[in-house]
Amino acid sequence: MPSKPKVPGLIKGLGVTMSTMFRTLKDGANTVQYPHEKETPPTRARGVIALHEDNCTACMLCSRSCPDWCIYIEGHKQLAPPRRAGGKPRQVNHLDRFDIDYALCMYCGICVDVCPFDALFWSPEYEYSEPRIADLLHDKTKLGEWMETVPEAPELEVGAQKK
Amino acid sequence: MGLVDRGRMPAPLTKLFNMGRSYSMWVYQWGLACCAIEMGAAFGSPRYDVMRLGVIPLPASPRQADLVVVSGTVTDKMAPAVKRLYEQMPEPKYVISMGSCANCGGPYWDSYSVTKGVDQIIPVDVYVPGCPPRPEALLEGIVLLQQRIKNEDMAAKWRNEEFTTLQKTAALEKAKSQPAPEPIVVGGGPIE
Amino acid sequence: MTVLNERQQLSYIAAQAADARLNVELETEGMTLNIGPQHPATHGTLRIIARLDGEQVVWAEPVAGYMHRGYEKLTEVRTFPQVTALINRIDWLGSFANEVPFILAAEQLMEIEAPPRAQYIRTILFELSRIANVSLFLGDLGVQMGAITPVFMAFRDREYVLNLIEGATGGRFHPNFDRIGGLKDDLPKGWIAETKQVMKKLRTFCDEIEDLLFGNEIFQSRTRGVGIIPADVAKSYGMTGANLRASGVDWDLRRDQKNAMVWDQADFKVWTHPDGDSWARCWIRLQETREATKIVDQLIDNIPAGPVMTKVPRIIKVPAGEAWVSTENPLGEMGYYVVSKGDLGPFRVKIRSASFNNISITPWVLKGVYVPDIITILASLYFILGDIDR
Amino acid sequence: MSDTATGTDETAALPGDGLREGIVDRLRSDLGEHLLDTYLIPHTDLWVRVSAEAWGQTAAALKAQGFDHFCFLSALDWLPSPFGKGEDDPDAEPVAISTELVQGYTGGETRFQVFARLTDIKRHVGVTIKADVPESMSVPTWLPHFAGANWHERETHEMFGIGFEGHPDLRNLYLPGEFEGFPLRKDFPLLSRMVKPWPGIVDVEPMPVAAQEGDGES
Repeated sequence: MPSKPKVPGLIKGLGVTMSTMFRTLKDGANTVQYPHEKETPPTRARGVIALHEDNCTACMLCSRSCPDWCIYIEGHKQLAPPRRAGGKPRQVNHLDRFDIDYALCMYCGICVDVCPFDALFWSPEYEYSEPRIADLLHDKTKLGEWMETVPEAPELEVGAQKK
Repeated sequence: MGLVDRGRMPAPLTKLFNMGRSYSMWVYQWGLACCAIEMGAAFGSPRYDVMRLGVIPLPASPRQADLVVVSGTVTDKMAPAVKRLYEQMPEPKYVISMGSCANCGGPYWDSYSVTKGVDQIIPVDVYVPGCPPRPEALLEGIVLLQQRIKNEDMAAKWRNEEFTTLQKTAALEKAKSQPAPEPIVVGGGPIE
Repeated sequence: MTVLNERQQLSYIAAQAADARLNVELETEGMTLNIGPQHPATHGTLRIIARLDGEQVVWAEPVAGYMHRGYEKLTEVRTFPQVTALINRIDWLGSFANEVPFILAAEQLMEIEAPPRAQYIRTILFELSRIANVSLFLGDLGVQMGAITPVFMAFRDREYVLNLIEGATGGRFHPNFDRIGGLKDDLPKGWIAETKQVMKKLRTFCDEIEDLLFGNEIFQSRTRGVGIIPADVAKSYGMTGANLRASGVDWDLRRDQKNAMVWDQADFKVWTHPDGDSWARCWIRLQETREATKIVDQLIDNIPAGPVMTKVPRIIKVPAGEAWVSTENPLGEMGYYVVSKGDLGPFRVKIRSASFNNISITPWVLKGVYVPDIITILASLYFILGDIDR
Repeated sequence: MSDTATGTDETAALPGDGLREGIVDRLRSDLGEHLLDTYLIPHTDLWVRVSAEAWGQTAAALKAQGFDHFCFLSALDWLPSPFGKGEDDPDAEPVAISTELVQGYTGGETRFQVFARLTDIKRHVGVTIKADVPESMSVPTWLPHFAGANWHERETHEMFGIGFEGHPDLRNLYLPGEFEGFPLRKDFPLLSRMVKPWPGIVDVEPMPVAAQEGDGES
């Protein structure tokens, strides 16, 4: 054992507790009063995936790269009006079904990364608990509703190279 | 509690009981994996502080708990222990399944040693999504459960039936007996 | 020597007899004590079966496997990006640190290296996850000894670090931010300034914990001289990290191994302690948290400008070969032995996790200790169940 | 990695890594013909393959050299997985999967190999040791040399079914008692992947004929 300290450890510890108490009295408590006020997660937070349906071409990339196999897509091909006047009608994929099973999702973000058409976005929302597990399967209408909560991508730090 | 068993409790008393139950839930923490730390943050950190909601995370044993939060991966080796623990809890009891692993197996859905969701062993009342869910997401799940309890028909719960609200039981009883000249409104509002 | 009178002699004899009777009564039949699988002292679901003689442990054996999720099998059916997303759940407290050795191993096989800016950010996030991990240990330590205050403080200050990690990566716990060849994204604006603020707070936290816990006489008497592990035993059990350094072995992969990381750009001290007891292990970890904040402070001002991603094909196929890369993770040496056959995913990944080796010493170290010391020794060895069972 | 050597004769001619070459030379003088093959990436890593009989002897020899820190011990199954990833179309023609064994660095002859790693803390160098597992599915234990090998050998026994002669206690470490099979063998199927259809199989349905004729606008 080393030589005895001048101030006993017990007193020191009580000092820390006391100073914390005074700080709390001065600055207010650390607590976020949850149901009444909510903390705002950072813009990049991975809370829920939103779908911008117009951009989706049902290319299946997200579904195939999902490690959990929790994205279900169905679609069919149909003709769309030509881009230029007088052109031939184009064949496009029409999205019939886009479901994400949030009970199974591991929130890795691979689907958002691989999407080449900017159809999937992360939203920081997190309040969607359900009493029934089947309700955690969000269909494309519900995924589309999440789009409103998607924040702008943050600016980058100094020295970052623009992509 | 014979009165409760037979469902002979006046509605205002039920409401009072329900409110009391929803704001004094002793929660047993079944922390298993990553989610356990987020559950610890929700229960133990001054930032979230679950005691504000009337949830007390310090029961001495599952015998004294009303609610169990299963947070994390339930493996096949663990499953019997989870079930035994649940059986020890007194009725009425509630289960919150927290995170993808407890909901459905999550990232380990194809593993040879992981149970695909805790609801295969014990009934679950609220599923909280996330991997892991933020502590506030768990608080939301708890608030949701409290809303349900406030509206619950205690007698039905005691009889181990499916979740039924006061309104539903009242409607059933009304259909059985003669239609009363004036409908008696019992119970609280709809579940949010 | 004073001569006892008859009365004193009689009382002395009576006391001796009482002592003897007490000894006979205390001599119990052997008893088996089962701790766990769900017990606050086991940090999750480690189960310990201890054979007791009275209050002393004759034999103790941890039973692992309650959290075995089959990582090594799952990596065989996943692609490289999917494996990266999966493996940060092994040690769930320092999750970014789990990704790095795997990514480095894949990069070694592909013979590429991340750009300097990515290396700096990686190192900073690595140290942040170390702080997030070890600060919870420091708080939890108090709980094991009956002091509840530290854990509240740890959770309070840990939130700041988690906010930083989430602000940059998007995940509080599981960043999945590392990519083969660099990082997913650059840092958001204002992150560096915030990090500096938080590092100041964390240093205050370390001072508070030191005053609150490490100076406390009760804490010292419960940890000093308890659970001593000599250096050669520690090495033959393959212990790493703070547990090894607490036994006086000066071995830190951040300093002693060359990786595509920038720890060599920072000036930090590798702390060792000659005692090898519980106190030494806890104290080393406290110092390491301090050093980690210093590393972050030194690196964060010197992040070079440039890209965070080198050129890699969009669909990654790692060439055939074998690579072993390990780094000094919060819990100790964590390494991945990656065997690739040129496919989209690895052929086999052997995950060498630190806690598995660290905790395999428990039958040796628990032999002969008293029951309350089981808890302090386990707490000071510091393991995470996911890291043992994988 | 062009400047590598698999042959034992070329090792001396290599530029650079004198440290690891010295280790190999000393190991060769200790083990003699039991050192079957070596593989060296200069300044990076070293692999050696020894015969199964000399598995325990190698540990002792390396420990005498200063490799006193035990890192890990496990096994490799070189059989290509007969099941793939479960991401195939059940209606498509099954693609024949070759069952040819292609071993990694330092080669080998058998399907199973045990491998382990030791570290020299003083010289900051590590070495990976491999050995072919013979038909008897059993190799000598490392317990007398490294106490930490205990759990690793139990894990390897449980996951691959490889025995360790002289290990007193090869109980299951992870899996519940009633579990059957050796999960890390390549021919152990992951049932969930077999049962659940891969959502990536379904492709976008071709354009219905009616749509082609009728409403081209929609």
